[in-house]
Amino acid sequence: MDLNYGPEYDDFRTEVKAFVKANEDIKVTGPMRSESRINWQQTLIDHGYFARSIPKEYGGYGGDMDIIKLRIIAEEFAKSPIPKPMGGQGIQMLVPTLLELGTEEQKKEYIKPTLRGEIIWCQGYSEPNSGSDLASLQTKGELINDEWVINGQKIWTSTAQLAQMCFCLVRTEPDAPKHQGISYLLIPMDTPGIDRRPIKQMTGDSDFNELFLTDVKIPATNIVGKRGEGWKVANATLGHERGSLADPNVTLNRLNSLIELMKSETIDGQRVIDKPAFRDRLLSIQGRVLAQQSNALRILSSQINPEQEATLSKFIVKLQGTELRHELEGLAIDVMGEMGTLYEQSPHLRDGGIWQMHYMYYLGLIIGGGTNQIQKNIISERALGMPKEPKVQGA
Amino acid sequence: MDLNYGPEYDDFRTEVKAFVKANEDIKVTGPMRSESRINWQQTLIDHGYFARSIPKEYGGYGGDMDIIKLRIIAEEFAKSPIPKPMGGQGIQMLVPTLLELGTEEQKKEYIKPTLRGEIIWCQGYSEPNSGSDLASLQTKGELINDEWVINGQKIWTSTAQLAQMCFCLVRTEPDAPKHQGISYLLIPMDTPGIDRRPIKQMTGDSDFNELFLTDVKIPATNIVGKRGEGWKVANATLGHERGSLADPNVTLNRLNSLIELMKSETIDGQRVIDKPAFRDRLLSIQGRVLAQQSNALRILSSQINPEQEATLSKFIVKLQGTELRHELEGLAIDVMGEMGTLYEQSPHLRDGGIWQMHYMYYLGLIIGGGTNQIQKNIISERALGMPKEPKVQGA
Amino acid sequence: MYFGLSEEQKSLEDNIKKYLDDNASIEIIRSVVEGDLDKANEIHRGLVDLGISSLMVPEEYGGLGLDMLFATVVAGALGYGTAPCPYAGAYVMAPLALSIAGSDKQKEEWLPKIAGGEALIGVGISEYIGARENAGIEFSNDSVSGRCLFVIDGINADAFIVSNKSGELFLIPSDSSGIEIVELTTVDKTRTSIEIIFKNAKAEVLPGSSDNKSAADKVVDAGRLMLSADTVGAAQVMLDKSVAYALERKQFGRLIGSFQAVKHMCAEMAAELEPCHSMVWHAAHCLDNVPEESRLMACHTKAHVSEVGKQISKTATEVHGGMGFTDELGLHYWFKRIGLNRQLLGSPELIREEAAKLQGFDQ
Amino acid sequence: MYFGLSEEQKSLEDNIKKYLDDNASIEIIRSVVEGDLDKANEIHRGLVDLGISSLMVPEEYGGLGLDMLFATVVAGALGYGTAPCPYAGAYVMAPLALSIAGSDKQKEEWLPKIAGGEALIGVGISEYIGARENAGIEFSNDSVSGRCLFVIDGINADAFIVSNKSGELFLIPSDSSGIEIVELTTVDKTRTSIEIIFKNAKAEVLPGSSDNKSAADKVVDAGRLMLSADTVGAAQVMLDKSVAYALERKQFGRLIGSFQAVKHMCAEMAAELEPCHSMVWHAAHCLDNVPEESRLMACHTKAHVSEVGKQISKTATEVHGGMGFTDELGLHYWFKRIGLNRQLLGSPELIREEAAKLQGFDQ
Repeated sequence: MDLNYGPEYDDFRTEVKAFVKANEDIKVTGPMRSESRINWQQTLIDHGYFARSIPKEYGGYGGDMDIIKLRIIAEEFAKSPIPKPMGGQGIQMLVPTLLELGTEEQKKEYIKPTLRGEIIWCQGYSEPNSGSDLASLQTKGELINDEWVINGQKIWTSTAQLAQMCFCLVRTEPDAPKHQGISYLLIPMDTPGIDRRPIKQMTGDSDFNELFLTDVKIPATNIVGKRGEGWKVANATLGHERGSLADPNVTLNRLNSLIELMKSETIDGQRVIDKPAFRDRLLSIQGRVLAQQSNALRILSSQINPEQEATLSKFIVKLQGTELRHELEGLAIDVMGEMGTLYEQSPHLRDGGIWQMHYMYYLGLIIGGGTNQIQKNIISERALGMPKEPKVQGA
Repeated sequence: MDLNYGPEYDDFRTEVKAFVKANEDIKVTGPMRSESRINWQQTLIDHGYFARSIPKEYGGYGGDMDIIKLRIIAEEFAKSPIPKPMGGQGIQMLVPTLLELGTEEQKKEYIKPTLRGEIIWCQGYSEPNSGSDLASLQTKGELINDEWVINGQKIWTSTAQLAQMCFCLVRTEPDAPKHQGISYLLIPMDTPGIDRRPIKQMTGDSDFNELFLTDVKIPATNIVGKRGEGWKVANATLGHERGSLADPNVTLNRLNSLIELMKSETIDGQRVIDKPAFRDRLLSIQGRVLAQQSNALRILSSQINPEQEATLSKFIVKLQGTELRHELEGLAIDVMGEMGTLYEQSPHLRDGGIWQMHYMYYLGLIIGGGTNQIQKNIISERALGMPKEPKVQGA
Repeated sequence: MYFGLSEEQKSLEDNIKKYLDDNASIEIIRSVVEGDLDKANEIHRGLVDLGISSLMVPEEYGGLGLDMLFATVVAGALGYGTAPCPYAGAYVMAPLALSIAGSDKQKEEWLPKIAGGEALIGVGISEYIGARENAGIEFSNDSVSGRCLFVIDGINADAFIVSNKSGELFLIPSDSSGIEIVELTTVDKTRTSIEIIFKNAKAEVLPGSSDNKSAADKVVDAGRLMLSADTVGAAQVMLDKSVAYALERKQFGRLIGSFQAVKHMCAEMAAELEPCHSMVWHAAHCLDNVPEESRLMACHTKAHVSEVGKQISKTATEVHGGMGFTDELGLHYWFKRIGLNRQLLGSPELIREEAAKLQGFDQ
Repeated sequence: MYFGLSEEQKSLEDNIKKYLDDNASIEIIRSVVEGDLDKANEIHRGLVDLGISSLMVPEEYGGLGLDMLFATVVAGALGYGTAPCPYAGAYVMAPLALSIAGSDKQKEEWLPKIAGGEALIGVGISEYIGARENAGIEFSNDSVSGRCLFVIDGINADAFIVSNKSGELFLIPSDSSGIEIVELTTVDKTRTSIEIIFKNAKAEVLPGSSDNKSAADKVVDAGRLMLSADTVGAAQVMLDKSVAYALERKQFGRLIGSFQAVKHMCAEMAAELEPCHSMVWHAAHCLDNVPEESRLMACHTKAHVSEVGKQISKTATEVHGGMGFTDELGLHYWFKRIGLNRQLLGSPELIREEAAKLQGFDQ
């Protein structure tokens, strides 16, 4: 057991700290793809604080894959108001996929502008009748005259209003078994035949869209991997998504905000933190946060020390993290009582209404990215070796 | 809404109270089937305080089926140390079954001595490989020379050490579909070929037995209902069992004992009831007890007023009641802290160790009589109209 | 002995549900939430025509003089239909406060108007239960100063009934000088909440509330019961919709309602919710007939139903998958309604602590 | 950076597990529980030979001088094997108390004997945490009077280390006059508990514990961590056995492990338990290396692991159906071990309250 990163990393941390200090007042302005954002993203890449391990030829920094350095960067950036590197599904999901399975041309064409924030991507996986059961998707692609002609409907497509490109799962081999008939296609969003409709959520925001695809034509080369291998390609990417939904270090920050809230909020002049029934709920949650943090250390360690096994630790992160987060935000609402129901621009609103927003949003995350029922299936089947749901007669 | 039983019942209550008062010091002694117990049981029958609605010709009191009177009797007896009427599976399950489906000879032969406590019955339903899935039982009965010849093994047979008779489910029609091949047989426990082995439980007691049946021969007439109808006969009886496992009025008594415990138990001189985190748990449980009591009133009302529907209310009693009871007993253990772990004859033991005993016993009841997973299946299928588990390919 | 609703109660419940089913579809609720006040007024009128404003007004003042069980049945139906309409404050707590603590003159002035749907009275009693931000009012020289948060049904009200910390109730016409209204926006936009800031606003005491807290307590009990019934109604919709969705939505080639996980989620919701119906009836019965049990039952009902409601609003959303998270299906209107009910007039921990005090557990 | 067990720690864990697997089968545990003390002594000896008594004794006193993470790993393995053997008190808390607070003479007298498995010291510190029945001791004139409840590993001990209410620690040889031992019977008969009644029993102070509570606190932290690790080990067995049983038992023509309800029960257990392994390691690391976080981590670990353990002990029993309730399968030995661990040295509510105090939440 050694939780120190070692002296060579102390130097690195000093360097990051200095950069952060020097740039903490930087303001990045404008909408996505603004010059200011792109420039800042490029600065971060140039210093190796973003896209660190991605080869220079594809627009990255070209450094080693050093998990500890990545963590130090994340830690130091988190402590400061310095603008954070851009995220999004293009960077988190598409880039790793292309690096692993894309052609040289695809890497050259897409990775650099994606990293720089010049191309925003959206994800076209789910369909109205294929939520948890992705493999049953029905959007069709036919190869006609060296073009994919795509027809169908996608849902839960985030940032589709802003995106220039969509990475999309499409059924191209209608006669193959359902997991084997899917291809992974790259669709420019300005192609004729694409219609976007925002989906309003319970939070009041519209982070997601429906996408209607009618005779959408893209070049035959806009495929990642081979025909019918889309399921495999997508699953490589899905792995990248799951871990990022419920970082216990973020939850710890929220817990600390909750503690502050409980110290400032009063009932009949008494601080809520001095009410033991509320305090006991707080402490229960704190214990769970600490357990999940310890679990995260184990995962981190397994990334640094490849001989360490942490399969189960990884499988449970999404399930546990989203449920805990939802509960934590719910406790904050109870702490505020009637004040906790305030929303939008209401007078007396606490913390900009973020607690209610998160209470709902994390319920969305319990559902999204594989519902927590699906997560339990996965844990029992892949980590505990229990049988898959048996095939049903007549299905 | 009218929670009064009405003036005619006030008179009845007065009469019961008088009887209870006059007999509260009665001591009933000796083991099961002792003269003292049988005499007391007969006295209760003679007054209509037990076997009230069972016809006189079969040894009952021969009164009307009056739910309110039964409740008044139960309420008044519960308040006093007066010896309670005997219970057991013969009285609760076999007698109603015989009344509904037995032959005249069977009613004449068995009901009276069962009511009087002269015949103790045990139940032979479950088998080692048929717990939740009763219909798959394998104990075989063949009709040879006008005798049933029975071979097989039963488990979870309660009071088998003391029983004179066993009502038993046996597969008599091996070629029929599995629900239709079972018969309901009455087996004298002194028949050669019956071997009993007590099963020790986690509580330390042995309330249950395994029963090994080897060429056990009983008369062909010892069958209730027709050949192959045992499943139907047994299900009529199982209905009688489910409701009795988790009476919220009993839970309320336990809650009141828990309150007393919390007032007497101290930590550093402070009463546990004055510790708000414990008190909040107590109050949560109290709220749930009150909800279940209200539900019980609705069920009672539906029994008195047949036009009232209370299907779902009835289906949930076992699931909710056993879980709540287990939690209540568990809170008591936490209240006592280290003292709560004491057991058997330990010094400092509280309340004879009943809290630990019940904590485990009610976990047993969560499992027994149809596990709570099976209960949830039943609720979803029968009360909410959701589909049965689909048939599995190859099963 | 009969534990349940009478034919009259059932028929009132059915009428209100049917009215809302016909007149307050999800689309209409959505337009109200987005600001269509005419629609809300129309629904309000329709419900007044069905009697919701006259239920609790004694017959001698032109009302129906019905009991708390009737009021509870109505609250459940309004929650079931997410009615965008005043009720718990204006039509239950206010007439109750006037009936038990008002002077003859106050009763004569206001009760007939309430019954007729001509007067709306907002009720501000949160500070009596537990003051946030040290809010609260002081009464002197026939006028009130201070502020009340989360006044129920106070928007466009003709008068307010507000309580000070010791449970004394005051009646203040809304056209008095020295009244500032601050509109609050909560997650649940089917109902309104306001803050009132009083600066020497002319006020009358409800005389029956002066010497003891029992009037204020009864008003709080009634309010809590209405919120509980509303939550039970809303949770029932969420369960019903979950079962229906599970019997219609297919995944992996099967109805999702055939998966044991989904079946058990629905069974757990049903097992928790079913006793809550009986509990609100039982609590209403106690408020009407068993004064010595009424406060405790009101507390426990509010706390327990709020916990069950919270769990169901989460689970039902999960059963609906991504659709449960959208505005399109509108499930969130009930989710938010349950969320607001949970906090109004005391959240579960606070009410359980009150229930402990009622039983003398704090020595 | 490496978060996990070293090869030495893993191999110690494996050795103990293997020893218990070979020498402490369910049948043997059953015979110990039914009173076969020879068997228990034999297992105890075997484990001493593997080093459990010398772990925490500094090298200069003949021990291995290992750290808390080693001790934690051993505790987990003992819980996994339901070892009927002293440990948390005699081999962790006692040598730790002596090492940090004992005089040189006390260390020289006792530590080598502990290391060699020749001395057993019971630890009575419950009253420091929270006294039941107003138990507790007073020290004056070099002797101790009063009583200690739930002395850990006190049966047949050669000496006792006990604490008064202010965390001062006293050493009392068991052959002193004025000592009465009352054996307590708990649900978990794989370990022993006693009460000691002192009447002017000759006692020595551990001098390092006189002026501050830090020695007592460290002993409590270590004890809590050992109990937590024991629970995690026991819960892991219950989960493993559940999965194994579900893959072997058929009902309705299928392995019960193919039913989603059973799968999800197992998945939930795994999801709760897996982080607990990391948490006890992490807490041990803090006790060894991060003094400013060690108390809070010990509190949270004990409270959280106790809650998870309780839930798993219930769920695992349910997965086993009726068999889970029998003595035959013996699952209840782990159930009861988890049950005792939960209460010793503070149940969750009490410890969470302590954790709140540590953070200054009580103002």
